[in-house]
Amino acid sequence: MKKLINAPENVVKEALAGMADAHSDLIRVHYDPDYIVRADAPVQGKVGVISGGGSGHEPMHGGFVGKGMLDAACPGAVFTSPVPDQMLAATRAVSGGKGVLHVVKNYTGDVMNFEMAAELAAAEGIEVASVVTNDDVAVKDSLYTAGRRGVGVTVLLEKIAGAAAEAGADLAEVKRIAEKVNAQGRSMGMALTSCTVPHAGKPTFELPDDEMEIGIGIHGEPGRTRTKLASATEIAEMLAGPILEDLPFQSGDTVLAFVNGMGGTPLIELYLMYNELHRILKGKGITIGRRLVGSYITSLEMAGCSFTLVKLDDELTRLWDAPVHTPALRWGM
Amino acid sequence: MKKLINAPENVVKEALAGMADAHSDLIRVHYDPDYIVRADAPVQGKVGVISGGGSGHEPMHGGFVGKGMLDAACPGAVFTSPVPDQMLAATRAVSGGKGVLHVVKNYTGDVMNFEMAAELAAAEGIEVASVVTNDDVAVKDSLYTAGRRGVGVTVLLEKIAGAAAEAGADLAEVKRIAEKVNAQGRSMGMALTSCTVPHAGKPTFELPDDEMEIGIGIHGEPGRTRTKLASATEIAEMLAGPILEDLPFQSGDTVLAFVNGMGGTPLIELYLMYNELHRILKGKGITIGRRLVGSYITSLEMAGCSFTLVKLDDELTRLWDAPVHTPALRWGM
Amino acid sequence: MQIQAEHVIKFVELVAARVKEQRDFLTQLDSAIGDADHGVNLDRGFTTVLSKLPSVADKDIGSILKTIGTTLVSTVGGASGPLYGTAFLRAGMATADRFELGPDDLVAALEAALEGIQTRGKSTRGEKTMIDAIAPAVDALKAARASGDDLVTAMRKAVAACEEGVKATIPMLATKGRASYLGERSIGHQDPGATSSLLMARAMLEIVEGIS
Amino acid sequence: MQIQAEHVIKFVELVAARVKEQRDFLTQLDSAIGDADHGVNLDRGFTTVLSKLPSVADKDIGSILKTIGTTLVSTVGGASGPLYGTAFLRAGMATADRFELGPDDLVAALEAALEGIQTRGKSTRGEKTMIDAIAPAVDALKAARASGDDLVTAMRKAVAACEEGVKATIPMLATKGRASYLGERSIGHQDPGATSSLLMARAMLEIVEGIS
Ligand SMILES: Nc1ncnc2c1ncn2[C@@H]1O[C@H](COP(=O)(O)OP(=O)(O)O)[C@@H](O)[C@H]1O
Ligand SMILES: Nc1ncnc2c1ncn2[C@@H]1O[C@H](COP(=O)(O)OP(=O)(O)O)[C@@H](O)[C@H]1O
Ligand SMILES: [Mg+2]
Ligand SMILES: [Mg+2]
Ligand SMILES: [Mg+2]
Ligand SMILES: [Mg+2]
Repeated sequence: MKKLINAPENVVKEALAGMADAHSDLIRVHYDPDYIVRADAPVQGKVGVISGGGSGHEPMHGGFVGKGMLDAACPGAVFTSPVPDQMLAATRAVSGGKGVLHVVKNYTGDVMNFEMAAELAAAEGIEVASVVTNDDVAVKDSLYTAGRRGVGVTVLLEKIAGAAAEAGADLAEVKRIAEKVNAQGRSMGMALTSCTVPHAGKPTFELPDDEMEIGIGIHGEPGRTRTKLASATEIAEMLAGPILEDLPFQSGDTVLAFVNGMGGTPLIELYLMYNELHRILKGKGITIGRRLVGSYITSLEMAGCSFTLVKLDDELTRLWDAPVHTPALRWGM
Repeated sequence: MKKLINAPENVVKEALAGMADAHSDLIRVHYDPDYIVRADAPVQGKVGVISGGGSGHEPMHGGFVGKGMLDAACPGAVFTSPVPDQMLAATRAVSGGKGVLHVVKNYTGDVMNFEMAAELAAAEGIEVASVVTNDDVAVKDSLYTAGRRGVGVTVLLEKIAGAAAEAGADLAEVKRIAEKVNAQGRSMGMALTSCTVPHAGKPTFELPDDEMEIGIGIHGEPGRTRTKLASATEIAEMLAGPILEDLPFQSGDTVLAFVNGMGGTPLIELYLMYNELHRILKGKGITIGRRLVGSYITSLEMAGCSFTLVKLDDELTRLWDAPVHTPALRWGM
Repeated sequence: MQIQAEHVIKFVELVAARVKEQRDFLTQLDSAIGDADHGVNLDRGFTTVLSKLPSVADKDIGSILKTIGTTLVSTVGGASGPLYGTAFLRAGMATADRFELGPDDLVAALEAALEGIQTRGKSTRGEKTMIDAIAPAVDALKAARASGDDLVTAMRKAVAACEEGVKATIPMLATKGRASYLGERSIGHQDPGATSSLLMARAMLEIVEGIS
Repeated sequence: MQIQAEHVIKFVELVAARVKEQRDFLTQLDSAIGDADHGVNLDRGFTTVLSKLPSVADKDIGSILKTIGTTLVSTVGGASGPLYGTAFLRAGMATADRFELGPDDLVAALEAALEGIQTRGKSTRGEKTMIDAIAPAVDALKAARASGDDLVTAMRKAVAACEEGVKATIPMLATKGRASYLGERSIGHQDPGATSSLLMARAMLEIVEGIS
């Protein structure tokens, strides 16, 4: 296992300490229970927006704490949902009297832990609403299963819902907007290599030199299919095709396009993939109104990428453009 | 070779096309000769600041073109210095009547190609000054050798000199400031894995599972020594030690600390390494006044990191804080 | 035969030891159809539970079980944290203020635990989860008791059923938990949560055998 | 024996073909002590040169060589682009307006080329670069001519010296170019640029042998 770490069990805490010092103007880190919170929390009269999940997806979520995005983030152990204690403490820390929105990725663990925290917070008199992201079209959906995973849409939703909260929207309104982003967003990802969970010490899966995984999750879960390596053009089709069909996205639509790196993918490849996505969408009469290219929701050092598309309207575009100032996303201030 | 690419010979052009579309508000891309230029170039009455080098180090340099940083960047083939035609065309494109500064990393190829371009530009009546970065303490320096490589300081210098140019400084002044950053900056890097040049198709060097390279360059050049894997704490000492001794940095100094990922390193590890660096500097009575943590000067998908320290004074701090708006670095606007 | 608070504590100590032994194996099972953390998660949780035990050693069984449950909820995370945590909490509620349990009290506590998992997980049998190990075990235990078996015999039958249940997860298509994302590819792998449940069932049998 | 424009063109075509054949080998040498691009760089450059040749086929030797030089400068990049580019440019200046060259004109052109490389590269012998292949070759060529050898014989001696020069780079400590960053670790590896220079020297010998 080749990693820049000390003992596996200290990875999360040591990285948090680094974040705390590197971004002391924006965030504070609380330990035991662990959470990252806006330096000026709680902001009175503002809906608090919090999220959380396993670590190993950096900058998500901690890197999105700051003005115009998240009020707090709860980092679990690597790839493991955080525990209710963290979410409850974070909920209290950001509660400014207008309620708190929990942004939850649809994984059984995340959903259950956030549910328990929401029950406890409600018992303390804090109004909590939840939105669950489930945008991964690689997973077959059905009423009888755990449903789809929450992936790339989560980042975009946190930005957009965060902007709504910052602008003073009430809890129902922030939740409505968050649900709209999720409803209008779809994602799919792929991996060229596996990742290694520090505690496990060896790659989660073995991928031969000439194969890749299509429809991968962000936890080194195996994907939809394993296939021979293909060109960037072919991979882009494999990812964009199922996304476009699913919503479906149509000619005339304007989208927010997000090309995301899985952690071990160099930026030059992400721009190349963005070029492929751009070409595909153009061919279908779909306009890229806004875009984000970079490694924002990662899977440790996994090489690979994901595409996310969210159908834009004026409201979402305006909220996307609103100023944001966090460790990982910043514009307008 | 596992990469998100099509034909190796098209990687640079296809990635440029992606950048051009993703950042059309900030930059324009010119092909044959290839260069990336600020959308509003040439800015009349402003010193033009350009840089360039082999591709494969993204976001450097193209990602630093925009307001408050570079006016143009010349991307060569992967890990290969660009050619004088590119630098000459870029110099013309950014020439606003106050001269042009060439920011050159100290590699024989880069130096010679920029030199030829500067001769040609001068022949056309454009005033050109050059600054050569050579901050890599891993390389033993001597009057009789090619000297040290330009690495991490280049990024910080481009930001700071770019801010001076944006604020209206003349060519001599921009050059003075650039040289100050280089003189006060030192770097050292390490690799956990090799990278693979697309055209070569296989890793530049073989690194056994239990070894790492210390003192690596940014082109997959082998480093100073190969040694057994070590903990983050030990690696941080191996990098920070030679940097601190070299300038030397002293108790009471305030520094700009830059923890850089080599392309395949996840952000969680960079924050963890930043935490180590912070601890070391604190122990020596050195204050981190400003910092940058992320993958900004990379070596394709290489896993590893580098540290760069620049001794700060009021002038450099002010210029670092000045607004910047480029694809990869943005604040204050 | 009566079960005392000390037996509950011995049981949890044994589970903690077994989890540590089986940590890598459980994590490996979770690599195949999950995210390679099940053993690590449980080990973190039960290690913390061990450190809490001294403070509740003189408490009633219900309090001990509730402390174990809240500790698991607070430290395990993932899916198994809330599920096993809820199981211990519910068992604790079923045994509130009790310093001794008879065989049928134990059965009732286990039934409450299973129900807790099903409610929290919104899941049922046949979805390739820990329920496919626990539910057949509880069924077998009840049936054996109803037919007059003593607790040890009944518990042996329960562990046998549990083993069958774990094996039965192999050919199943997962519809809940992380393995469900794999669809057809989840078939052919043993569920990690079912496997850790079997580990607990075996530990319980060992303790019960020790009492008699 | 006279060298005509067509021979220069044949020479460059032969170099382009050999560079393509040896591309991976040159790149591999550059992996060991450089950045794994020397073969790729030269191949890109000489492939473009080939496409430019038709447009200068009827020009004088000086113009042909200058076109080759500027094309190399414009397409190779790295260290070898300006170096080989300057070499051809200087050789072109030494042969301006000439449609035929005698043996001593060729020697003069090669001397000019070497000087160009040294000036551009601020380098000299013994630094583990292409100069360690070219300089001994030029020396041997001059010495052979001075002792009365015909061009073919002299060129054979030059190629032999060039081969020795390439071998001699192996134990050298690099002080210029990318290999210098390696310090002591550069010892034991053959210089890629010296190797490509030998390839060109051999091509030149082949052409000269073909003329006589
Ligand atoms: N909805 C559910 N109901 C019951 N058990 C479940 C459910 N979801 C997951 N599980 C169990 O949890 C186990 C995985 O636990 P663990 O790896 O610790 O959590 P995570 O999946 O969050 O990483 C699965 O093997 C399965 O037995
Ligand atoms: N200063 C110099 N003078 C002469 N030759 C040099 C010098 N620097 C480098 N070289 C030659 O250039 C070769 C490397 O060329 P190439 O790989 O194309 O460029 P780069 O080193 O920029 O990647 C070296 O093997 C060496 O022979
Ligand atoms: Mg997990
Ligand atoms: Mg090169
Ligand atoms: Mg798991
Ligand atoms: Mg090279």
